[in-house]
Amino acid sequence: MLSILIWLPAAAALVGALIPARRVAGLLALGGALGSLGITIGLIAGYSGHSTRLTHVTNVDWIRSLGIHYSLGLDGLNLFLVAMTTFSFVLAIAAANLRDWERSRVFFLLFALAESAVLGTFLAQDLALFVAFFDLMLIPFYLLLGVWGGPNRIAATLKLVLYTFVGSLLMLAGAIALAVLTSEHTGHPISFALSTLAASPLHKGTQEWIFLLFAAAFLVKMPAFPLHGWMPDAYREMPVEVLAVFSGVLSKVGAYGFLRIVLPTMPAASVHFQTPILLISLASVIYGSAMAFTQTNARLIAGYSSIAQLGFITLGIFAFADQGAQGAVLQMVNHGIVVAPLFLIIGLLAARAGGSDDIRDMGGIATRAPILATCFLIVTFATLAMPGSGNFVGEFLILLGLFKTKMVFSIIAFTGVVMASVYALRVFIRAMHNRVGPQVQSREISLRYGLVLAPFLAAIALFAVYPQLQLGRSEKSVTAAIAHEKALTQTYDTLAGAIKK
Amino acid sequence: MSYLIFFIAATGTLAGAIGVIMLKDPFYSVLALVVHLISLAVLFMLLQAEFVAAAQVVVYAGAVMVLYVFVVSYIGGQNLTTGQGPGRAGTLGAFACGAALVIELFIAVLGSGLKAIGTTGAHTAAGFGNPERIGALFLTKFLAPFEIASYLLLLAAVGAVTLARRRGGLEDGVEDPARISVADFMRPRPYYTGTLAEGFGHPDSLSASHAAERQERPT
Amino acid sequence: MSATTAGWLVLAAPLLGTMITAFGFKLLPGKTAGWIGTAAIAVSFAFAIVAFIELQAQSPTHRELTSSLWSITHTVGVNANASILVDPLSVLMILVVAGVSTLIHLYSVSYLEGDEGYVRFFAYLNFFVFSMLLLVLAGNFLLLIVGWAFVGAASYLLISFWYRRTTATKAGIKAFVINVVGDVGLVLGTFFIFRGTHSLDFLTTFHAAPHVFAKGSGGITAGCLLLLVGAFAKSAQIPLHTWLPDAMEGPTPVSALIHAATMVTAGVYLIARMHPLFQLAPAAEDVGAIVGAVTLLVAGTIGLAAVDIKRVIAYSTMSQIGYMIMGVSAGAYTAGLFHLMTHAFFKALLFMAAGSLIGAMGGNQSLDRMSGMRKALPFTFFCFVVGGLALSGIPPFAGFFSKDDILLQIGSRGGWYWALYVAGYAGALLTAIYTFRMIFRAFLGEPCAEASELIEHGHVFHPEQPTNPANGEVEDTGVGFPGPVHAIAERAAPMRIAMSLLALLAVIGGIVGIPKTTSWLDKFLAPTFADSTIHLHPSNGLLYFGLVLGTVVGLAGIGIAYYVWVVRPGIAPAVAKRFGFLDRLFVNKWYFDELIDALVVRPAAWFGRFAQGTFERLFVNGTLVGGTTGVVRAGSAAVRSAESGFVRYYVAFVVIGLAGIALYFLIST
Amino acid sequence: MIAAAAQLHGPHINWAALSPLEALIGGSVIVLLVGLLRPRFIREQVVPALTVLSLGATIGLTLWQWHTHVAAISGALAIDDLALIMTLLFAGAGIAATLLSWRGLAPRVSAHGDFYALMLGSIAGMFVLVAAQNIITLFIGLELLSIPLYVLCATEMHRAASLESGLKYLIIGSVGSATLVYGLALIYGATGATDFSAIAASISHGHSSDTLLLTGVALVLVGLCFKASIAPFHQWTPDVYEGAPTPVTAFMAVATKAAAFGVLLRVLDVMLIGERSNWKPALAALATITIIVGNVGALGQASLKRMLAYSSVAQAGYILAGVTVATELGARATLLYLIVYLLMNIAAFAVIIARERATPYGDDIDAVAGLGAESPWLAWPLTIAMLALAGIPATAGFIGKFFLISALVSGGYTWLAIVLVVGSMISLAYYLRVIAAVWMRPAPGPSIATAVGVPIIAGGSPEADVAAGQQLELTFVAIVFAAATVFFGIVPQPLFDLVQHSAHTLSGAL
Amino acid sequence: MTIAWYLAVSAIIFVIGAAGVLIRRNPLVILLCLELMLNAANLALIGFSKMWGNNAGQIFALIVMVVAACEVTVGLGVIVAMHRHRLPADVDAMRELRG
Repeated sequence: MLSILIWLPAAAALVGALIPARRVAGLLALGGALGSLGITIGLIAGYSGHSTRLTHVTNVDWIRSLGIHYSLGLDGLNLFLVAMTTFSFVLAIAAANLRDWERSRVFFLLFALAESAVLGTFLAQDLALFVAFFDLMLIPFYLLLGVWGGPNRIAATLKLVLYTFVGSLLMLAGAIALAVLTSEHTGHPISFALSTLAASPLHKGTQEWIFLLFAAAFLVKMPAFPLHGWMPDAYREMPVEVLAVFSGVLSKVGAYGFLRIVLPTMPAASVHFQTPILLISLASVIYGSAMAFTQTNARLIAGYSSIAQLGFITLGIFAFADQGAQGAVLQMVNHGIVVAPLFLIIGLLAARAGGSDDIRDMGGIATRAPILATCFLIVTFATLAMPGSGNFVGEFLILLGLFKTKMVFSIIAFTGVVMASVYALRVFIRAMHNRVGPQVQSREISLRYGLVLAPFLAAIALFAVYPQLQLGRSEKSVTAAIAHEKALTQTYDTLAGAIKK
Repeated sequence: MSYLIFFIAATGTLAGAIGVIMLKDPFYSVLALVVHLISLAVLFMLLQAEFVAAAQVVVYAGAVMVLYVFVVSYIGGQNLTTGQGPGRAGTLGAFACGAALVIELFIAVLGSGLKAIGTTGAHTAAGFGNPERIGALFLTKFLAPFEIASYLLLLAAVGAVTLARRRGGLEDGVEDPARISVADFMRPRPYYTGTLAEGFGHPDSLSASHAAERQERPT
Repeated sequence: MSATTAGWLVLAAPLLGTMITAFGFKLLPGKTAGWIGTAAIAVSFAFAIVAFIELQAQSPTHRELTSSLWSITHTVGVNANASILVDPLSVLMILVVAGVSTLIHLYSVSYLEGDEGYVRFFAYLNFFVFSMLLLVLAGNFLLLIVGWAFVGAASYLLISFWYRRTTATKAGIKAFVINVVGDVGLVLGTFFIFRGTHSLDFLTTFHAAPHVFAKGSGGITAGCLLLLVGAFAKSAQIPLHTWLPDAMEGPTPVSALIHAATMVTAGVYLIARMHPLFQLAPAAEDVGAIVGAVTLLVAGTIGLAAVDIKRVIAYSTMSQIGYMIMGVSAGAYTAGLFHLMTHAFFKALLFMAAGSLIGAMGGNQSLDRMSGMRKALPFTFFCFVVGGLALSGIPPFAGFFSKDDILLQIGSRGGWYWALYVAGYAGALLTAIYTFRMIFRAFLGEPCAEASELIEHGHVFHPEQPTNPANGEVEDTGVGFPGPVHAIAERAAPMRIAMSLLALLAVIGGIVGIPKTTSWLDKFLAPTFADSTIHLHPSNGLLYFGLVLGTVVGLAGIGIAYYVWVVRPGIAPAVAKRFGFLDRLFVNKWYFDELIDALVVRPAAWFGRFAQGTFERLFVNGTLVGGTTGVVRAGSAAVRSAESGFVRYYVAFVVIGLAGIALYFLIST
Repeated sequence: MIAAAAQLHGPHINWAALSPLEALIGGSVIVLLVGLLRPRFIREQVVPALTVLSLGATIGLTLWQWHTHVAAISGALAIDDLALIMTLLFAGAGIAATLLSWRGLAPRVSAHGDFYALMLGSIAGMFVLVAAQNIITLFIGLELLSIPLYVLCATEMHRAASLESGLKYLIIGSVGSATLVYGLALIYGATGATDFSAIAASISHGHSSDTLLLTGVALVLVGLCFKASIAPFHQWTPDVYEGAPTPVTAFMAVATKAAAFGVLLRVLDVMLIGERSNWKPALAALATITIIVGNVGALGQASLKRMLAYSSVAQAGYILAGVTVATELGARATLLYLIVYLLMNIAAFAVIIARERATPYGDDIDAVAGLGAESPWLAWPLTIAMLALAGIPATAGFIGKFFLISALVSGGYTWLAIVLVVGSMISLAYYLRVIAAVWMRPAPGPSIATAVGVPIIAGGSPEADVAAGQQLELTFVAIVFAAATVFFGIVPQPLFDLVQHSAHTLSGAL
Repeated sequence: MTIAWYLAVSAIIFVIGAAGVLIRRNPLVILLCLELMLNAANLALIGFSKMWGNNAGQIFALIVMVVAACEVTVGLGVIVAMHRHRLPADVDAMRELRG
């Protein structure tokens, strides 16, 4: 079942790549993505968050000699991330279908491959498999950026790939070390199954350096301050359709990795590094926001804003409080379904501002495009986590959880909320309002593109009024994921209290 | 007695070796090597390796050196222009690490815990190292190396032929001019072209001969 | 139908109106949208009345009805439903909000005539009313925050309704950001309270609070102070008030609705709603009261100096809300809400009148340009006077009773509250002065050009080239700019109707709370504040003294204004020169903008520039990227230079390596 | 005399076990003789065919002998899983190299027979080397491997570079073998034995840390590391790889390296296992240096062959790390990586050769620019090969690296694993550069495949007439090996089973 | 005469050979130097063979001789080929390949 979910897009696109007709490729890719989306919806409907058990488990030996299994599983943690992935990809591919690409068949093949890889990452229940998908994920994006990207894409690709692969190679080493040392520690034959690894944690000291390796990978992927050096170039050059999913979906993998891999397998280290990680996240929040309201390139504003958003998510995860984790997971999905349309809209704006992403070249676009303006407005409000949007619920929970465990961090983090309102509205106003820019021709969004954006807005609305849809299903798994840490921190606190007395 | 022979032979060996690397003219180097080889053979005799010594003299000082002499005379020991390359410092460095190496080897020999090194060697039965014994070994225990060595000789010969073959293997002149890289033509022909060079032939004669061949070949 | 059902329908009507106008924006011809919007709000008002009746039907002890439709979050201890709380307080609010809104919609039907964004305007306006009603009906903190933010957003949209005016967009973002600061305060306050009570639901929280929080304990005090931050930001109290005057960039009905009658009073509602919590945090209450007092004075002084007529009214709004905040913070809940209601009437009226006046001036708002409008705009003049008298607290107008009620209650608390009492009456004097300064300057004296045009040629003045009154930029009348039509009450029936009704209310509104005779409001709100621990029993002496003092002060103020601006027009500048320092202080609005700019905006901007210009370039790209690559490149160069092509060097490397390894092995023995 | 000869009994020779070697030697002789025939067809078509045939026979016989474990010719050679797997590897590389050079220039310059005979001889040498059981056989095997290669490097005699590389290789190679033989002499001196087992035994009895012995070990290590192109003895590699005819380069890059590591495994894990404690740190240090030097050197190389040469140095470092841990797991990882390495490199070289023949840019990176648009059937193999070399998942390279790292970690060499990872990070920079050229850059000019008639410049490909159409065998090789790379990246279990047993040979010592 | 003496001589010869490779530029002479190194090995082998009293060393020495011969042959072949293509007999001139 899950295998179908993962490989359907790639398969469909592969067929499309082999059929010589040009248009077919895109449509087939779209079809594959739609298929996955359908499956996902079925899964959501079928999933009741009554237990933490994995459902629809697939588990077969992949490399017996290394104890690596091809094992997939679905639970409250990844259910909605998968949904968000399939959803965003469907719409991004649809949007891509509205444009002509040279070598379109390769383009859509890579696009669909990307989807499969991402889905694999989210569903993998075996560390090695996760790592494999995690690395694999990057290749399609590397080519998509490098071949169909902007003028100085080559440099961007190099930066992007070096950064992220440096991270993931470190993680590779960490993963292997984790498995090998665990097997030596327990005396059982080596196995990369997450359940096995989580069952018998290593000594604290060992956990700690392995934790650092993983953290490097995930923080780069997010990206988190100060490891975001690759972000500006990549975001500037990527085709918006690709960028939409890249920023919307891939950035979540890092945060997800923390929840799925790091916290369960390395509790002691996670607790040990709680404060540093929180500091980094806080820095990401503030630095990202500050950058966002000084940038003039719309893509970069969105990019830095997602740095800030990912900072919030990490804060939530490392609050080690139920509310925080729940909020983080909710926020991952929300941010995904908000930032994707944001980038698509930025693409539309650029098209109306003489192809420039710079908000100084925009202005007054709303005059002839009220519908576009409304879409943008809604997305903007969601981006700045306005109460009433799902993002707000997410941020609310995150900060509430953080507030309970680390009050000071929470209070400082609120500055990020304020700054968000500044930069988000700044973009909206500079693009849509004020005097009409020199080479701006304002025209209404096309119907077909509107149909691409509509589902996003619908999803935003849905999560605004009924986030419980996800929260109810994810609660059990999420709380289970941070259970160790909660217990540890509480014992530490009690010990500290005892020592005080 | 053997002391005397040893010292004379050892001196000869070393002197030959130094001569090889010091003498300017390659021809003299070759001769120095011959000296070296012969005195080495004497040392082999002292170590009761008659057959090896004999082989040394016959094969080496005989055959191989002759080959050397031929080649040297063919190429001519042209005195080389001192282009760039390791200058004084380089040479000194070379000698430095050479010295380090030799010291290390001495340490290896002297520092060894083996008592035997201090002796004149094991007492060997008669016929130690005579052709019969060696031959027997070659046909029994060391048959494999022996056979392989013969095969190696064959291949070496083939290789040498391949390299030094008269017409460089360019039989079918499909695209001779192209085959010879332009670099060859851009390089100025040396002022003198000796009969030997003619004998070995160079591109012009090559292409000529091929032209002839092509006419012969029925199309 | 039950009260709660009515409550839900109160919410539904404007939302529906928004939907219709928003989705049908291409189809709605002419003023249809306006009428639809008005109708929606009227319906909502009707349901509000239903709710009122239904509530009264309940026994006084059972007048706190809640109803929830679905659960928004129900996880890890955070349970929030989409639930409303219908009790006297919220019903009073929805009555006021829906009622005033209806009239303002009616007014706008004509006022916005000819504007390219006509439909958009009513969509926004309906959305605002929906948000406001959501705010006051919310049954838990989450929904409250949602409504709180929605009104902020709606206010932003309406302030920068003429979005091609850079001044308007600037004002809009300013208002929004300051409101977000308020939201943050509200959310943080909620966190503090949630930490104690583990509930987001109002009633649960209020019942639990006394048991979990000791009176005056740190947690609850912090929580309430943060709630105050929210209240201040919404209600334009110092120091978070700077957005309100700029908000006058919006169309005048917007100012009337949002920035006079409804949204800005949300802070008052919040404090009243949270009174069980505030009563556990006396410190917070005192802070609120003092800030209110300071605000009412400061705003009054600025009102004296402002020349933009809408800003004058805006500052007076600030100061009036100062009264309310002071009141509810000091425990005079009913009085505060009473003043909230009456203020809604007469301030809306004043704004509408101002709108009409501005229409007559062809969009110009400067008092310096206006004079002698009385003949040109008799009806407007009449409304202005009524509103002004109500504002100045002249009996028997509505403002008189409500304001004096607040001050009475405060005075009756004794102690240092006397200071607030004095401040209150000082403020009353100021109020009277600036109100009538405005009226006299606009309507008395020689008719100005626009006035005479209207009187003689009988048509409203239109500037040949429309400009932005704020900065004089040239404009067209396309979308995003004000339309070509300038409406005045004298010509537009809907405006007249709305204004007359409000004028009526401004006159008789006080009837619900005439002390000693009709204390209907007290009785009505009693159930809500039954649990109040502050019991005030003002003495009759103080009551009568207050009534007299109020009257005297009001009349004195009007007298001063008359003397200065009508009898001896020359002395105003002289006085200004005489007290140059004060004049500058007032004209520059006590330098609050500059202060905030220096303390918040500049540092943030500097940090941003530093981050972008310096840090990003030097550290992130320079050190992290450049540094590592630099090292690698250097290594590469070294390796490749070692690869010199000299075979003898290669051999040398072999020999050296050999020597090294041999050495290692010898050492390792 | 006669009596002596009479009582002389020749050793028993296990012909069956030796059959692969016989196939090789016989094949080379036959090829040599057939190559002397006149008709062009025979020389250009039959001879390569015969070569492939004999290599195929070798493979067949190897499989026939699978799992035999005997000592042939009085213990001079051991036919065991290690040797047999290695033979498969060599033969595979040989077949590939034959196909790659089939219509190439080198065989034509050096009359075809000689060329292929030498190649087969060299393969025979590799067999002897990895099967050797005493130091004499080891030495002769090494020479039998090297000497034909010296010649092969120099075969494109019209190119100065080819001759230069040949001579350089010869000189440095001879220095290396001289060092090796001197070291072997010292070891012989220290132990008095020539058989590995006897040497190991005498080491385990007492004088294990004798200076004589250790110096010998040092010299032997240098001699072998040299063949495996371990820094700082790697410097011949880039020059020789660049100068030699590309098919020969491909052959050397995979086969020679494999042979060197095969014998390293045997020497270290069988003969010198007693010295483990002494040589492990040294090898670890060498591996570190090699990884760094190789990766760093490969950056910014314009010549693809040179880039691959440096990368092969780096890969040698990885493999050496596997040898270093001296555990059975390590040995297995080493073997597996050797196989993977073969697949990836052959694919890459096949494409390079194809472009050499099709474009005027030789092996410069411009030759592959815009390849993705021009001929995807070459572009994808190259891409896959590069990704595999970089160790991207779903390619065999990932599996190989994965296995190596886990072997290192479990062998207590985590820091070396980290070094390996850092090396791979650097390597991305140049592997991806190639991919970028293939997909993201336009073709620099009209390449010959598209527009015939571009003037041939020096160093460029003289085979202008060989257009893409005539490169079927190259495309075939590229695709086959790339496909194998991907296949084993997704279904690697067969490889693991393959190397599973081989290490048992050594495991006795380990 | 103890074996140590022979070994010392062989060590010196080995190093002389190595030094020769380092300082000479004529490939012919370099080949000779390689011969020297191999001969040094031979001397050591034979010395040890005497020391242990078994002939393996001598066998090895003979094999080394064969190998040396092969190297010389091929080496000379290359040199001749280079001369044929007018390449100077100077290893320092062989710098087309570098970097």
